Amino acid sequence: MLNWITANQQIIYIVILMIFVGIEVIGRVPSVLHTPLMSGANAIHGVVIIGAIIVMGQAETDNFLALILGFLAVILGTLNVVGGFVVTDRMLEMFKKKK
Amino acid sequence: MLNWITANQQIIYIVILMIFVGIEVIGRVPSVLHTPLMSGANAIHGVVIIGAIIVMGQAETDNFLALILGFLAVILGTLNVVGGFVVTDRMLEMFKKKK
Amino acid sequence: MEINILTICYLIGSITFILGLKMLSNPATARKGNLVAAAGMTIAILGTIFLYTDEAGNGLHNHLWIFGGLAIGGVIGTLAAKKVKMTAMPEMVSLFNGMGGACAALISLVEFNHLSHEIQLTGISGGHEGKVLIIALGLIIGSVSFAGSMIAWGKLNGKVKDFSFTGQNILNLIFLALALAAAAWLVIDPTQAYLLYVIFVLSLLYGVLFVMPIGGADMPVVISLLNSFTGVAAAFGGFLYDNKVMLTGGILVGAAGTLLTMLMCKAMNRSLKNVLIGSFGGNKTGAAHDGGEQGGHYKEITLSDASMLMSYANKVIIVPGYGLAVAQAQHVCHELEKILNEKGVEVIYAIHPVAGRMPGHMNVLLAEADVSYEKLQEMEQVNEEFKTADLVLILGANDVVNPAAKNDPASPIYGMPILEVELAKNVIVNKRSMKPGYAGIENDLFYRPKTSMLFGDAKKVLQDLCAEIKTV
Amino acid sequence: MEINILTICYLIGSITFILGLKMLSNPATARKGNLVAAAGMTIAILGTIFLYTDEAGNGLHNHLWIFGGLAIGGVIGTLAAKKVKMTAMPEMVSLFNGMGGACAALISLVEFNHLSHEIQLTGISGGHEGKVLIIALGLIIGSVSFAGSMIAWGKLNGKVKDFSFTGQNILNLIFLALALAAAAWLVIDPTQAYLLYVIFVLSLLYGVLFVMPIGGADMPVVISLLNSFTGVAAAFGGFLYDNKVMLTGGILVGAAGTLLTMLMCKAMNRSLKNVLIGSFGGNKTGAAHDGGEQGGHYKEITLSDASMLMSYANKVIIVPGYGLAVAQAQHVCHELEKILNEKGVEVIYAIHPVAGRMPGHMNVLLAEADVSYEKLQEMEQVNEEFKTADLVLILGANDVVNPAAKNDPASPIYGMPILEVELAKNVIVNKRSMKPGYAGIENDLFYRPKTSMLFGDAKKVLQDLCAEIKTV
Ligand SMILES: NC(=O)c1ccc[n+]([C@@H]2O[C@H](COP(=O)([O-])OP(=O)(O)OC[C@H]3O[C@@H](n4cnc5c(N)ncnc54)[C@H](OP(=O)(O)O)[C@@H]3O)[C@@H](O)[C@H]2O)c1
Ligand SMILES: NC(=O)c1ccc[n+]([C@@H]2O[C@H](COP(=O)([O-])OP(=O)(O)OC[C@H]3O[C@@H](n4cnc5c(N)ncnc54)[C@H](OP(=O)(O)O)[C@@H]3O)[C@@H](O)[C@H]2O)c1
Repeated sequence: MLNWITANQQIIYIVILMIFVGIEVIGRVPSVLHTPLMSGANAIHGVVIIGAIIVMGQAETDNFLALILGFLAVILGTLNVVGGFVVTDRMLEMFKKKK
Repeated sequence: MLNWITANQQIIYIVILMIFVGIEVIGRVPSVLHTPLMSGANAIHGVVIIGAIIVMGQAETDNFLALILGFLAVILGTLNVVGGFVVTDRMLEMFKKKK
Repeated sequence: MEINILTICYLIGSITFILGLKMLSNPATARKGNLVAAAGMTIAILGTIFLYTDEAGNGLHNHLWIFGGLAIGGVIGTLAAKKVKMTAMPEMVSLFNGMGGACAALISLVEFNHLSHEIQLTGISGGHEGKVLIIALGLIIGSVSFAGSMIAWGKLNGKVKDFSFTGQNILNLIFLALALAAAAWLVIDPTQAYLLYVIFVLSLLYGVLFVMPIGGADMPVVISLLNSFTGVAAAFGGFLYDNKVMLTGGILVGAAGTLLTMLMCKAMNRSLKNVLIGSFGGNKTGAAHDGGEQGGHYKEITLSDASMLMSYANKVIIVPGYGLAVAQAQHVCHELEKILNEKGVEVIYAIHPVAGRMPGHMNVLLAEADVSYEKLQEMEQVNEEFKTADLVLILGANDVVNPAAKNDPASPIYGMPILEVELAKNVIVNKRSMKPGYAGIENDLFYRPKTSMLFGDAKKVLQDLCAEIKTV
Repeated sequence: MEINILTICYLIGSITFILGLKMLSNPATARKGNLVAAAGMTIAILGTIFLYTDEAGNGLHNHLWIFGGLAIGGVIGTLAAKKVKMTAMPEMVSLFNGMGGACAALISLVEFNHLSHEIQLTGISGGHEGKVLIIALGLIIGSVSFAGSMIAWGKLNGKVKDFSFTGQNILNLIFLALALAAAAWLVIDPTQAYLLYVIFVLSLLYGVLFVMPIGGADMPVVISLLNSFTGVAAAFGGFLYDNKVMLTGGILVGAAGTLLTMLMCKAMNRSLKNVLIGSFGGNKTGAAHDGGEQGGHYKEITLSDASMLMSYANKVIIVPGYGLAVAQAQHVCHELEKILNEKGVEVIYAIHPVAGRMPGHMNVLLAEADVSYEKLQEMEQVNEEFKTADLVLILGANDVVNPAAKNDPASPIYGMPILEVELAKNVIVNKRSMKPGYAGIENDLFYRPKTSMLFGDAKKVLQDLCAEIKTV
């Protein structure tokens, strides 16, 4: 356990700093932006798609379980990413000042 | 150069994230706290003392140049740290509400 | 070489996510922020497809499958997001969030299969603890997020009803504990592959039961929480592949999502715990007595009197609330505004931050009806303006104008800032009955001398009002 | 084992630095934040002394020297910080900052010596590029910070005068370029040890010349900038020893210090570039014509009239400025406040964010004289209160009440928010002459019908006022 901490100290730093950044960066958000912000963050965690792509791209061409699950994962991940960004954009479109 | 980036990507992440943290964390400071904040940050960079301690602690006992410069570095670093925190505390003492 | 460029792509991705989120939290830059994050995501995805290599230096294959999946997901995602009605957007977000959770869970399933193979081939079952742990945790949190989001989605579009029984919380905790125990066992003995499916099923059950008892109105908070769960699931993927952009993106959303969840609760003057395991201190049914019981006296106003008052006012402030959304009366409301404008009456809207059932609900609703953004005023500003108004028209709002939040320390909503409609000369309240709103509490405002009630469904009443005013 | 605990110590150190800085930027938690950071620093230092081991597993020796150094530095530092007068604190900060820079520079010198030895012994001069580069850059920035801070310190306590000549900026850049060139050469051929001293001297020169031409009043900004330089120097130390707490602490201060520098400039409505290479667009002398030239008409008021006005007022608002600090009149000012209070006159202070010559200058000054914190009002609040005041007494303030900031787009201070003293019934201005203040521009306020001038040194005038009012 202790050895693990030293071996992975850089990752630990990255995680902790990222938590600080995540908290600080949205600390000043006005409440009317809560929903678009949630939606935007939702799109960002769609980055999990990268894992799906790796799974898919490494699957042996005869391993049907991996191929099918991986394919599904790519589709779902893409839905998350693309749908997330598009829906956020649509929400925010309504907040722009019409001049 | 490119290889260096991959080899050191974790450090690069830490540096970049730390920059974000540094900026976000003080973004909301009211102007009356500018001076104490500067002073507190001044004390924090006194962390350079750790380098001085390592220099000192690794100097061969017959290397007088290293010993003397290291000793000086420890003194100066301590001045920075201790003086920095004490002076900040004194400044802030004056901002507390007297009730 | 390629791997170095990929590192840079990922670095760019991580930075755009941070910048994007930062920009998203400021009205002036929000839309650009979304695009910035999307651009970073594109770079990270394309980089992965073309530049990724495993330790042995092999690139990815199955490009056809990958692009096929991207195309299908992309088209469906775009269409769904473009077609959805403005007011159904939270449902959509919940659905997309569930997809992300499912994606994480599937990755865990496939990766464990790989690992099982390896273990069978080499016969060595030790030394995989870290990897198995990450896979199992990723599976748990991904599945919970998926199942929970689906239920939240069902609740928001009315397909799933609230459902709870005594001891449900305890049962939930047991499911979660069992899933964690199974994960621990699997770490110790990774040859027991079936345990993975046990974990999967238990986690799905936990996700369903966790969201089931929570009231539909609290779903935005729940979705935000599940959103941060999916972020953590993505971060586990980052650990698994030692992939920095997944790791940082996931943690970023995990942290920001958690804070956002708490900010949302704070805006409603409630605690997260209160949202998750009890509705307003658990006394919702107790406090929700019918109108009239209070024994107070309220005044009604006729349609024609109301239209008179409006036509001859200089300034009318409209306070929209949840009832306006339910009645889908935003278009007629805009209609009324235009008719009054033609008569020379100034009309503005007073937007309370938690009016409706999701943050920004009223903004979204009125924007759909093309109400101009300048006419929407936020609480702080408009509270200064009420004293200059001749008439306040409250359309299906209740809690957000309840003076108990200011006067009655015993009230569950005490401390929430409200719209101070009583500063105006007259107040007309439109709702269907004397029933309470979301918080389930009486509203003294309805019994005040300045206030007159105009009962009926918001859409119907507004249509009649429009007709009447035209004839004045 | 020990190394693992040390890792945790460093992790704690880094986190406390972040939390400390965060708390320092909020008035309610600032003092605790300072202590939190100090605690983390203590843990990191003690951890290093007792737990540090090099790659070969050897701990540190020379403990006597180390503790000796810590004791000496600690005692001197504490005494200096405790003894210094409140108003001399910025000087002190500058001095301490210089010590940190010097410390970083010394580390570079010693470490390069080590490296030289190694190269001599092994005869291999390649493969050290990274380390040499870090050492050289650390030396440059540490020395610049040290030299610059010393000059800033000298300017603030009046020992060093402003000094500039044409082409100075270009000469500066040449020094810096030479230092960088020498560093590059050293990286290529690390056997040329003498180059290190060339770099050292050039950097010191650059530091001196960089700060020399900048006006004494701008020193707080310069110190803040040098502060962030020292942070970066500490970060280079972190790279050198692969030490995370030095790295993160240094970068944190480097980033926060840079932002703080810009915030300070913004509060004065200037750009950083403008502070560093030109005084108010370089036309300081041009704009600083003497009073009277404007040809306007100003009213004087006698001491006895002024004391009358004050004694019979209901509410007096005092606007302190740089002149009050120069005259060291804070104690008499508090005295006057007490005398007026006894006569039933309400007295409050209006604090402009950039009154004086450092942020918080007036707070510090008045706190020294024991003025209660509640009587100090910040600009936004007090601007609402001026209209309720019978009299505003301006003591050695000028730019912060200059209406040109609001009315005259051509003015160099246009856009800076000011104290709107003209909303009060009467305004009395105390200063020694009609000369302009820091920005070097005329002030129309002095010529307005509501304004009367009360010339003289602030301390003297206040003493006389006190004496007069007692007799009323
Ligand atoms: N915005 C958010 O993020 C969010 C999220 C979750 C919860 N909340 C909570 O939701 C509440 C929002 O307050 P609010 O004032 O907007 O709504 P509310 O307090 O829930 O009151 C809505 C009122 O609308 C009336 N109504 C319902 N259907 C109607 C129809 N068809 N026509 C006319 N009136 C109708 C209801 O009375 P009748 O039944 O008598 O018609 C009800 O009293 C707050 O308590 C807030 O904390 C907000
Ligand atoms: N606070 C900061 O962080 C900071 C830092 C750097 C610069 N600044 C700048 O400094 C300025 C501060 O404005 P301010 O209104 O406080 O000061 P100011 O505009 O500099 O004016 C000070 C006035 O005090 C008078 N004075 C000097 N000695 C005096 C004495 N012994 N007794 C009485 N009066 C005396 C001077 O006039 P006479 O010569 O006629 O007496 C002068 O006009 C702003 O321009 C700000 O941007 C602020």
